[in-house]
Amino acid sequence: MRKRYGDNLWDLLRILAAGAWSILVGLYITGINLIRPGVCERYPRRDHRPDYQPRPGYRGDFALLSDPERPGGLRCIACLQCQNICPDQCIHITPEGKGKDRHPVQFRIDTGLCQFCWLCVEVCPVAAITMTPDYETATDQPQKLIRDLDTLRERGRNIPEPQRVEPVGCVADGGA
Amino acid sequence: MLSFIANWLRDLLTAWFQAWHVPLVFVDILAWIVGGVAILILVMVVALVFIYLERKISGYIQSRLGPERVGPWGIFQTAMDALKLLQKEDIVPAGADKILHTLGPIAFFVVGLLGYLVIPWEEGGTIARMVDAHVGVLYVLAFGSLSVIGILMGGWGSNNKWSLLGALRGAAQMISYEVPMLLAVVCVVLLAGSLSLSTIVDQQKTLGLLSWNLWRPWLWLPVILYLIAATAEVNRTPFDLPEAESELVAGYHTEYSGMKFAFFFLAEYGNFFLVGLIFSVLFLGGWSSPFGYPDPLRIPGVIWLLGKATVTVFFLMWVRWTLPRLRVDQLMSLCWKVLLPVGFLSLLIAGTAALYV
Amino acid sequence: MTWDPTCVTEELVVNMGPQHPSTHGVLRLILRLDGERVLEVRPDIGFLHSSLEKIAERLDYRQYLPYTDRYDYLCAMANELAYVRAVESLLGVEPTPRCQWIRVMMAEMNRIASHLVYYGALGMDTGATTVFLYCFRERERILQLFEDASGQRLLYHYFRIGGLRNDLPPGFCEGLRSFLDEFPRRVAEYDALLTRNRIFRSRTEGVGYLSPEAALSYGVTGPTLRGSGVSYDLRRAAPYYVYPELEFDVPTRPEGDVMARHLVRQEEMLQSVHLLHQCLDRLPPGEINVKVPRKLKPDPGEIYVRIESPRGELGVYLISDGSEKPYRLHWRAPSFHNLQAYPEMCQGAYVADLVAILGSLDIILGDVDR
Amino acid sequence: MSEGQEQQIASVSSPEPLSAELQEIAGDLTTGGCVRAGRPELLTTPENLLPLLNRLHELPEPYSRLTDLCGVDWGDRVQVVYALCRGYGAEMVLVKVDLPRAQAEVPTVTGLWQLAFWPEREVAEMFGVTFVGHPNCEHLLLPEGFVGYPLLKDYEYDRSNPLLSPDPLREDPDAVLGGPPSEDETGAS
Repeated sequence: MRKRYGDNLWDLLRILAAGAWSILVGLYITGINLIRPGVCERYPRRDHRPDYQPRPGYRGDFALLSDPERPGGLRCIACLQCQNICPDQCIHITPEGKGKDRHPVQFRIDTGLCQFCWLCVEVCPVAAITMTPDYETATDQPQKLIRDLDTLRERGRNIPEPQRVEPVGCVADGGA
Repeated sequence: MLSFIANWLRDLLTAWFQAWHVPLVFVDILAWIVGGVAILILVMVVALVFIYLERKISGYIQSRLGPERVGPWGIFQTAMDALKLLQKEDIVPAGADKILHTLGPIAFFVVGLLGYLVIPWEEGGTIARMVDAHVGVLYVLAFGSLSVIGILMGGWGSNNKWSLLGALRGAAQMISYEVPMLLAVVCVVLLAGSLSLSTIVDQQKTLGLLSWNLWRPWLWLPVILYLIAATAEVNRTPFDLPEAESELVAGYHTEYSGMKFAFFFLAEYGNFFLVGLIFSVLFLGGWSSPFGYPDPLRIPGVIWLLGKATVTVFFLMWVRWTLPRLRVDQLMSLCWKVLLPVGFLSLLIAGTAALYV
Repeated sequence: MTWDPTCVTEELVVNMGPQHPSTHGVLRLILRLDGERVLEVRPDIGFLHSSLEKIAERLDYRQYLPYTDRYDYLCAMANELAYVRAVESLLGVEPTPRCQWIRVMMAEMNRIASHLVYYGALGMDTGATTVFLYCFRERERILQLFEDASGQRLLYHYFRIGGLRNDLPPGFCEGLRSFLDEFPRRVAEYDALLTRNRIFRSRTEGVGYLSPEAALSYGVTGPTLRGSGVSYDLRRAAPYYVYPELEFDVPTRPEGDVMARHLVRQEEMLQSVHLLHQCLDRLPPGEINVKVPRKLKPDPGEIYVRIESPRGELGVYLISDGSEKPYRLHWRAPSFHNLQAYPEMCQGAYVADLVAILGSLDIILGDVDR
Repeated sequence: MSEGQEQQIASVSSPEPLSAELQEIAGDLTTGGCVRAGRPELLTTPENLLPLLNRLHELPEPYSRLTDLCGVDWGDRVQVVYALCRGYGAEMVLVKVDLPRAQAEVPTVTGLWQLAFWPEREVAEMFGVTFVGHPNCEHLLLPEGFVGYPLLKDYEYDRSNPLLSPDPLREDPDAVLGGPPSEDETGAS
């Protein structure tokens, strides 16, 4: 199956000429790209570009939205739906109170386990939990990956409107 | 300019040594040491600069940015990388031949440096002048082919199968491509009638750009031949088989880290630049100005030489980031079945030209 | 060539991987070499085994969906499509027309993105590093569109059982159209830079031959099978969603070598562009979601769903016992079966060919090991 | 419209009787069979497996292509499922073999299709099925020396198994991290 070079002189010359031409074409293409402006941009590190926003809808770090009227200052009613649906079981909520006063006293999300699947945001009946566009979550210490109630509350304070997409099929009513 | 400084230094030293009644032979020894150190520094700087350039150029070719974090436009990136390599632990794999493992990069590096001794930096500015006057071309080729020993030492001494494969590939490749490279250079030697690099440059200096060997049609085949063979000699894509990273991890320097790896890396770029230098000397008029002799712009010859070598190196970098790699059997058949006959053919053409043109 | 009987050569047994630059993940190949010649290749897999099938038995239908992204991470949309289609079939739910069109669109975009990675990686394997970055440049535009739509760039979790996470965002269609207009020109550029390059051709032509009979016996599917001259594409053979209404070719090449598989994938990217143009032209308005119960409890039963993923036939065998969790979920992973044919292709190859052949198989170790 | 799309929407839980063609050629070798969502399923015994597969192979339009092989644990029995396709088409039949848990043995089909080598090894290590005649049935995905059959329903995750190194952070985060994180340790906003 293998091509054998040099079986006959004319073939060899033809192959050499075609090969040289293909190499020149390749050089032309890379040359053009050398002159063309690059498409990469510098990684938007927070300390370099604090105003950089990822594309809209990006699923980043978590936040709990605030509601000053409610106990704990949060919208969250500690219904544990997010904790239950989380495929990675990375949400741990300690609820307190009954009925309308029910609120979380601890709300821990281990973002090291989280796969940012958005199911918890989708399932929340009061749109209390959301994902911010914050993309710089890398750290060298695993305990820094755990978000607790205060961190989440602090983040949520800066978000005026819940970042939510339109309702989706799987949270429609009906069924058991 | 260089020879002016050198002569001035030499006169100064001679005067001092005479004043202090030191035998004058020490002046020569000192001059050799200074020359050697200068070359060492030059190679270091050149390697750093060209590693940076390579990264930047490859970045631009690939629509990227290249290094740009350390310093403005990232110019300190390679220096920082070198520092990082200095700090790194020197790991010798278990079962490795420690002596060979250590000697490999050193041999590779030293041999890479030696070629610089006979480069005519400017008119009369060669460090090993006597060597160059007689056998400069031979010397360069001889030491160029010695670098295979460093590769073999490193590859064998690492006690790693990938390294061994890489080293054997390297040996086969560098010895094979020595032949077409030699044939290409012999064509130039035939026309110049001298084995001295300085004479070859002298022959191309009179009309500046126009008298370059590059423009002589009977030397076009050697030009292509030399570029191909020299790329293979310095193991760069499309001939980077000894270190083919997608096949052999990193080839003969798989097991190297820290300073030893840095030696391999620096020497590789040192060799690479040497190829550029020799190409400029052989075909691009070396230190001579492209605008005629003497230089109407009064730019020192060494600048012209470095500039021409840089252009050559840039071209080879461009080629590197364009082409895929050959396979080992294709590499050999290219050498022995294509380049060697072409080399003889070009020798015939150049010989005829030397007789009748 | 004369053979010196006193010269004794030794066979070399080399471990290629699990950490090796071009095994495309954590694949270990045990090689027996005679110099540069390969005598035997034995793939050793399982380094990325993540018990995906067992995880499914512990999660409910909805929770498992994000995991499907993780298993063949270069074509997450195709995995989601297969899984969602299986669950919807179990539930007896049919997605709305718009949803079907969007799903097909996403799957085709993901096919382009996946093939681009393949294309660049094959260039990388043969030593041409630049085309890899060019491919990633184009792939980036698809990923940005995915990010706009789903919020993530690689592991989308965009499909939902009964619909989609959200409708297409504003500007999506325009962005896709401008990409589609430009992309064929880029493919021509790659073609000139890599495919027509003499060195690349000599590295790939006649290398890694797989006969159609062997391909069928090994269960090789996808572009690898079509590179052996068998025109088998599930989008044609068992069309799903809106594929029957779409017009496209199934490119095949008879040569069965690395170059044939390469050309098939190159042509497939252009066919996907063609498909996407049709999708954009005919995308119907309307709802994207159908109502499904909050607790998904399909009746006991089973379903075997197959789709054409960029790597080949992707099958989901899903058994329900009437509870909230799948009773058994089995993935028919295309890379798993394609990789099995690898030793067959490597007969008489050089070390350098191994890498090119592996690249042309386009395996994803997450897909092989599951 | 061909087999793939069509009847999957039709209920998968209500099987229909087999077609006459399949009933005729496979009837005596099967212990049961039905058509579910347009896809025939044949249930057979280990002894009858190879004859049945051969017979399917000898049809005028043969089911000659094995595309998939997997196992299912039904609690009391283990089932090996062979998915066969017809020619170059996509028409598919599932052949299922029921094996007792205690002695799960089935003849290998590696002699018929090269495809079966790896999937059979996978089923063997995941379900404890012995494929009689398989040339090399060692562990494929799991590490060597692995004990247990993970895809069986009663498989217990063995924490003492050194081959299964659990993630300590996940097992007991407080022990690793030293209690709940304090204010300044949690991620910066």
